[in-house]
Amino acid sequence: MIRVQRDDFDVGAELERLTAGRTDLGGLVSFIGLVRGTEDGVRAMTLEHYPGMTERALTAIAEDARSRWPGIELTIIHRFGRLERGDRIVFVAVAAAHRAEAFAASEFLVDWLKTKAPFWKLEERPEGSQWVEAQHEDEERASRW
Amino acid sequence: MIRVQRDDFDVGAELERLTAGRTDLGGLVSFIGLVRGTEDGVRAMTLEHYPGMTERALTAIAEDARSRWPGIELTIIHRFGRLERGDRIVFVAVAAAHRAEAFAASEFLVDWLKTKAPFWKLEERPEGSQWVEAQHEDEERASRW
Amino acid sequence: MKVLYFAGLRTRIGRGEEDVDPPAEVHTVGELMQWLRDRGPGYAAAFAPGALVRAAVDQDYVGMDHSVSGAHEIAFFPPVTGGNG
Amino acid sequence: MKVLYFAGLRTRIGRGEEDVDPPAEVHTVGELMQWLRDRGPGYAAAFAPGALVRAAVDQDYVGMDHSVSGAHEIAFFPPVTGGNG
Repeated sequence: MIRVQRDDFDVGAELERLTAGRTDLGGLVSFIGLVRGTEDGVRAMTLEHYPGMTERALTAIAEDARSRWPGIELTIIHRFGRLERGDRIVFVAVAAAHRAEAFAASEFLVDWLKTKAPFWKLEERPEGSQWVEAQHEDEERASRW
Repeated sequence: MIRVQRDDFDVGAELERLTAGRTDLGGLVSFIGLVRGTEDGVRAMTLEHYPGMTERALTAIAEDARSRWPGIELTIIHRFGRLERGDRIVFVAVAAAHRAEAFAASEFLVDWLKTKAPFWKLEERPEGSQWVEAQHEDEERASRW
Repeated sequence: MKVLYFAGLRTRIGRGEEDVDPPAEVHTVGELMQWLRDRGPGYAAAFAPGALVRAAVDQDYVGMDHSVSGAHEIAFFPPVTGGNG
Repeated sequence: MKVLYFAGLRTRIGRGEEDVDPPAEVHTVGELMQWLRDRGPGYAAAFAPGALVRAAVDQDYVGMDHSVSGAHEIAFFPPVTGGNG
């Protein structure tokens, strides 16, 4: 399941939903990305996205993951709008028969989200708002796949 | 936090607890191991453990993880007793400043649990109860670290 | 032709969306970007040489040599910074 | 000397724990295992040559050549099968 939304989500409920009705799943890996407080005083940010393209891109990558690791169940939730320090930004969960697949598929999805999902962060800094620049390291991690 | 217990646990609450009071954590990875139904009719199992040694061994590996990835927060919960298909067996969660550490540390802990935590599975099969034999593949995964 | 701008490009240009009617010699995304650059100082800053600009045509990522012919919407934006951790 | 058995070893031997008093020439975990093997058919099956047996002395994993001298509790068990997935 793919969701792009302003609201927060219930992690426990999402994990329950992911495995509901399946008894062949032995491993469930989830990733939650949080707004991290930094030393230079960022306390909040606003996430802008490209409505329509976001859902389209997330659906495509979910299908890619399902073809690489057949039989997995997955959920991706990405929030947009204003978020404060400690808030959840993104949730990726993968359930698979075995843990190795669940770990690999969830890392794949998280790396991919960082480099390909059309979201942009505007940080609120003491000196004013500032757009975050992409990290070269993230491109490198995504190129592993 | 390390817990060895008969009862189930609340995943959402455990994840909240892990990051409470910290604002420098950007990534939170969790693993849940479930009792997997198999084609040969296993519907339940009993997990035996070595009380005392289990807690001691889990505490030692938690300290090892904290020294390899300084600054992480982690939770390990391992259940024992009778568990049915679909039940949660084990929970590992790691929160870190960056996602790469959170993924690496949680995989390390899960691999280690499979090969070093003193638990043994007795499966209930149509033809009677049977102790599960260790998988060579798990030893290989753990030897990566 | 509908053009969308996101994040820092939107901020610099001062709008998120507009309809444009480029001349016939604008065939590719890169040519469209060069043509937009002359529309004002905000555009010039957004599309300055060396600026990291990515593009999508009809919601698919494309390279700068991709055709704009028949496109419904063309988007320009910086490298993405979603996810977290 | 307290000896503990877990999982398949406990099932074969028929008990999870006992106090034993091995002779003075039993110095190592491996020698203790060989001595236990002669206590009955259940022990012989549990400690059969080729059986995968692991040991812990005072709750630390040890090899078969580890000393049993001064040990509080010695445990024997098959390779572990915890976790899941």
